[in-house]
Amino acid sequence: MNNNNSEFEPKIVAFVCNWCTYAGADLTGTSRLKYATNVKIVRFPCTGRIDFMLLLKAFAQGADGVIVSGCHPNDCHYTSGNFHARRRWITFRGLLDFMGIDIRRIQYSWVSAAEGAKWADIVNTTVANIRELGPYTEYQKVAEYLDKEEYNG
Amino acid sequence: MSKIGVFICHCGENISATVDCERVAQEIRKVEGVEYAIDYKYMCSDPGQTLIKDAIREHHLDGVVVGSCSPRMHEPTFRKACAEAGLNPFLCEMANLREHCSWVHEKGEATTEKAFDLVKMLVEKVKRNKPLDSIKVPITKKALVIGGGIAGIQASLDIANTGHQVILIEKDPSIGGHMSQLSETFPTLDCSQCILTPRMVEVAQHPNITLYTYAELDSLEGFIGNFTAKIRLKAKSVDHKKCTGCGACFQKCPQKRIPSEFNAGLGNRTAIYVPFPQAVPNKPVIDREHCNYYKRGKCKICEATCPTGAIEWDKEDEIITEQVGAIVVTTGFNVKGADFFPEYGYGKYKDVLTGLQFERLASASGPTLGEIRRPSDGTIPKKIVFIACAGSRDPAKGIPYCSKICCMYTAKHAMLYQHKVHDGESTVFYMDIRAGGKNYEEFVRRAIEEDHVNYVRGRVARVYEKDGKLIVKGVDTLLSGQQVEIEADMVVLATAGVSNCGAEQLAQKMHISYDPYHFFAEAHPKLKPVETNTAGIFLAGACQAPKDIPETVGMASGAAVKVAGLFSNNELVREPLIAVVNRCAPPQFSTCVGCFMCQTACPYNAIEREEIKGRDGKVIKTVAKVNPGLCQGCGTCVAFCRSKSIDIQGYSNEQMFAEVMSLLNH
Amino acid sequence: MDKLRQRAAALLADGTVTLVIGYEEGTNKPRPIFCHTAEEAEKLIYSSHCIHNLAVYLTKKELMGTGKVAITATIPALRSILQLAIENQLNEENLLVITVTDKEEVKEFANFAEIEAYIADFQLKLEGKEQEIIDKLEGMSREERFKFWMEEMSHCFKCYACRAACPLCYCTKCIVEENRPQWINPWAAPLANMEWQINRAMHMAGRCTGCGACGDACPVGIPIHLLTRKMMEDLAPEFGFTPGQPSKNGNALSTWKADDKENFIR
Amino acid sequence: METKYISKNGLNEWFSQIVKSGKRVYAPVKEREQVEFKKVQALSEVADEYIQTTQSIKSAVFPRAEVLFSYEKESGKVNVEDFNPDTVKETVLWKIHPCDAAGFKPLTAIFNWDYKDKLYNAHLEKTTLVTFSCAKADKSCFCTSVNGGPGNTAGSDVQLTMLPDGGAIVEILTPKGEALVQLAASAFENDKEEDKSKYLADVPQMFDVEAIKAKLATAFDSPVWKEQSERCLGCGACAFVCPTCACFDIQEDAHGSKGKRIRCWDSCGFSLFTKHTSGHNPRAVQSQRWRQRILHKFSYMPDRLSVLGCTGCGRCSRACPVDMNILEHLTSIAKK
Repeated sequence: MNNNNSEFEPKIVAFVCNWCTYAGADLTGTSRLKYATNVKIVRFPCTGRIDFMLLLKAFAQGADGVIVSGCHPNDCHYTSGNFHARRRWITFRGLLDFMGIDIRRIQYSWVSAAEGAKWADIVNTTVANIRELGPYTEYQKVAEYLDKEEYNG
Repeated sequence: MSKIGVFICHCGENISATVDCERVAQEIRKVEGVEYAIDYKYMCSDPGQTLIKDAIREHHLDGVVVGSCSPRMHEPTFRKACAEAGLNPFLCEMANLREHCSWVHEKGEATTEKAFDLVKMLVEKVKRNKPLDSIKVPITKKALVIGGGIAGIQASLDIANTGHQVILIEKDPSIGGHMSQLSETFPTLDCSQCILTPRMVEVAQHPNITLYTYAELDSLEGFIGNFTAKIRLKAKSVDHKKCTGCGACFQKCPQKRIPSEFNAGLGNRTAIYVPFPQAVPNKPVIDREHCNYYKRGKCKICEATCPTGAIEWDKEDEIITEQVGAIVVTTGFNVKGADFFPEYGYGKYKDVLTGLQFERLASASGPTLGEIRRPSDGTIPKKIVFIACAGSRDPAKGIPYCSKICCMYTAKHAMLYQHKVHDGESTVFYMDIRAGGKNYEEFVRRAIEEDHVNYVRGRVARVYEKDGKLIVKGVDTLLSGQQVEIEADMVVLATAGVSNCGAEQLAQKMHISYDPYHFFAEAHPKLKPVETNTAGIFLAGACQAPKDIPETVGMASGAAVKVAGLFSNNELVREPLIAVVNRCAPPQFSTCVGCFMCQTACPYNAIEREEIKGRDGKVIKTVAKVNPGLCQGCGTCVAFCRSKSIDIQGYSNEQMFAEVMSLLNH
Repeated sequence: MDKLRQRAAALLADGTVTLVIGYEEGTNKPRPIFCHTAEEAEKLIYSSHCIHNLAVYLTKKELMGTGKVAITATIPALRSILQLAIENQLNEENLLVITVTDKEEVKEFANFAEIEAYIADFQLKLEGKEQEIIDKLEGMSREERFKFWMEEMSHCFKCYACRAACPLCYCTKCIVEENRPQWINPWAAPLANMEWQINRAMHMAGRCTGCGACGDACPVGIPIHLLTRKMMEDLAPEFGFTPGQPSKNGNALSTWKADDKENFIR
Repeated sequence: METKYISKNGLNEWFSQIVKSGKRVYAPVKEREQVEFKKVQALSEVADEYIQTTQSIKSAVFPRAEVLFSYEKESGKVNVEDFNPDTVKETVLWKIHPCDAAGFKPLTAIFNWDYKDKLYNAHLEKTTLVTFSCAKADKSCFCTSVNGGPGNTAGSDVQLTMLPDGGAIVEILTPKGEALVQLAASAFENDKEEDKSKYLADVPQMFDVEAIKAKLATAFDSPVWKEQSERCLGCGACAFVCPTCACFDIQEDAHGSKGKRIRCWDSCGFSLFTKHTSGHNPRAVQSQRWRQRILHKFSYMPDRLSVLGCTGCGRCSRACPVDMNILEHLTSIAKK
């Protein structure tokens, strides 16, 4: 797709739950596994807490990709937060796709506190995928609408 | 305008090796609202904490960000430090510069920039933090211990001896667990039952311990200090109040050929049975699956023989409810059984045994009264082969981990064999000998040097039968991969230790996490080995990973101390990171419109209805209200509420929003 | 029509109700009317041209404050009424729900349960025109779809007629009025407009009864009702509910199944 | 000033000259079954068969959202970049109705009654209004009842009245208009003495606006507001399509240390518009907000700015989801 993006460093925000993926990412650290610096982790108590608007805001603010990750099904520290989240994402994803928003830029995953290596892999593959997709200019253009000379529809 | 203090930790070299800590501190000073910023070698050290405290007082900081290790490590440390300097502890946040940055990235510009971004993100968050007061919840000073093996026994006794009530539940008819099946124990070769039985009896007699055998956890609700456990007492069909344990019943029981679990299938038991002579309680239960009466509706011989009329045919499972404040999980492990080793002919050849079966053969209380005899023909094996790592350290078998105890018990088995069969010849096939532990290495050497056990380093390819002999084909990797073939009379497999059956379901019942092999996960591999991620639930013994008796006992005592510590206070101070439904001025009172969809979303039924009444007592509107005792702070309701009327303290909409924004504003 | 007028007039005359919400002739098409007296009831009409979802008025305090209210509800309105009931927004005692059957009979519902039974016979189907646009959009590439919606959104000037016309948008404080944080930029711009619509759709997930009032209300003709409509069609089979048949036990987003199917989570 | 004639071809020539001159040209365009003002390049894009655009042209001088100024904070200092009038482009509003032109008078009054609004005036100054007199009208039109008419030239710089031959009567009304004509002077011919009124739509007068003013003076506590507004949903459609509604909100578009101060449309029809921080709302119910809308246009503005706040374009009536027909409501008030 974007061949001229060898130099392009994607901005990626990771929304993760405190109990599984955040701890998993800690394990990645304690295991000294390396991954790309592009991803910055925002810590939530649970995937159930992650408001879909925050994902949209991330893109509006110039994120090129987003990772959402939490406990595997049945392992939620709060029993069912991740099940609620999963429903939310199924719904949200369909809607975004119908509106033409590039859902390939949102990577959902289950990473447990024991899967430090998986976290590193998720990050690296996501960074690679987003690099392949290139910057999300399509979205950022409309975000910068007001800077354009004409306002009215 | 906020006055935030930022403290960047080098963590010795751990962070500063890849992150330019000094520059991060300099740069962050320029950020709006940052009053003070400094970097230091060890923030968690005393001088480091003093640095923070002094800065808080000197610069009148109203927020603190510590850029160091994971908050899961030191958040309490730094929050405490802030509190000591008079700053509300919840105005302190941590940026994870070590686990999430310095350790996972190479040294370089990008790494330092990321570190800066992470700190800035938390600065933006802490600007919006509100001082919070901890929530105090009462504690039920009664513990539940699940599993009556040595771990459960030890934990129960230790807790009970601190003067607190303990409920011990065991799924089998007797406590004792695997340890009661063992003959001698390494490295001292003292008799397992001799040291265990007194403890079992002590449990039965301890005034602070309520023992429920033949019982399982049905469901668990609530939270630390306030659990409600429903316990299923499986029908024993024998009234233990009436039963004197005389044993008349099982002597007369016609069903005599049921493989005995206690003897690992090598011996038989009856349908109404006591698993082993030293059982606690030493009173029988009826195994309804094999009992003639339950199968065919007639027999009742035991009833006829029972002098006290203790048999209860129509007894049903009973569910009792217990309020407990803490739980110790000691459900133990299991060993891989038949069909797992077709290549070793286990299950096919009678004389291929598991380690546990060999324990029974060697045990004085076992089917052969301690004589090593072949299950097939009862003869004494003259040549015996022990295969270590049967399943363990074998990714192909799905068990990449080391079962830890096999090396030692294999050495023990070989030794016991040599002591019992003086002219016998024993060979051990091993990959490595792992004898870490006090007197362990010496123990193995004794087996090799004094008892002349023949240790062959190599794997066994297969075991097959050839005119009455078991042919063990393997390679000796020390002798340059030379083929070895041994004609054995008996083969003993040091089978892998695996998680107990039902471990996964139990973990899900209790909402504790587990690893890919269904061993329960500790809260921290080093610093919280007996805690789980669910407050108030602790682990001990082989349910966490295979381990030997000394380790298990140590861990059990550790868990007991954690429980005792929890019980040493009358109330538990909980972090106030819970959801709250907003309230505002009349005529609105709250932006909540009372659709109560959040009730269906809450995993803890923590959302209640509150009627807001006017002066005249008339209900103006009904809105949601969160029960602070039940709310665990997952925040599912927060993301779900359409009007944003619920927010969660510590992870509020404003805070999370600001974090995301700050990451991308450049 | 006469039957409806007579019944409404009677209800008002004998004081059973203090208000009848129905339809009257409007400039170009029927419009809502609020009859307080038997005389006003003479203006009532009821026909297939009555498209406004009158249930939207049932959550307005100014109207519902005094006494019992009767409403002449179309099938879509009946669905909304059920959903509102499930969401604790209606008081069964103070509400008399009336509809006119296809046999021109006036039907009064004793309670919400009767409404549930009644609408069970009416399936909610995508209209040809709706299906057409959905097919068109699904035929497009993702980029084209994005362009399409952005062009549509560029016409939106944030009058919130979609919100005002929707019976289920009854929040006293809408998320767009929330400014701590400012989830959605309050000015009219394609992105802010789209963010608002995405919120509206997500908030409607599993609640929307597919009446299409939002789309009808849009003064600049954006087919926004398709967002929730399409979502409904997609989710119904996934989560096992019937479009237009409100369910008492939680909605698509407030409930879950351990085996909810998804193929995008790694 | 003077009147001329322009032929069909002349019209094309003139239009292309205007476009060539680099001016932005906004004209009604038919799209998505709606006619709206859009930037156009060729006369062919301009819609002909329609009564009224959904939205008024006010956004040309009072955009939906406009940056008042942007700023950047740097270690305590704030650098402000103010709105720069020079960035405003010369604009021609082509084929707007007389009622559209009339709308600029109340707008100008509002944006200049005490503080002279820099942005509004900058836009207006660079805008030339080319009105086309109305040959058609519908039952929502009532310009004649509010001192306007299908051929009203008030506010226009140039007014065209289309003739059957495809040409038009050109009334050049202001120097701005003259300047625009000069872009293609040769395209114009001498006036053919046609009677303009023959080509104007018939818009009957429905009420006497002075009578309404008189009524409203005492109507503040009248029950009429509740009666009329019962079906009102409280959306902002009427205000946003209105050529004279000028309610706005000031908002912040902040990104870390950078940000913009934005003025965007608002509506007195929204309950939030008057809501106080305390939670108290002086216009708590829809009837009060409906009253405000009518009184503001037909009583407050005439009194304070001596200009009527309504041009009779009828857009609000057409846009309203529940048919709050302003003409109908006004006539009913007049009759009371």
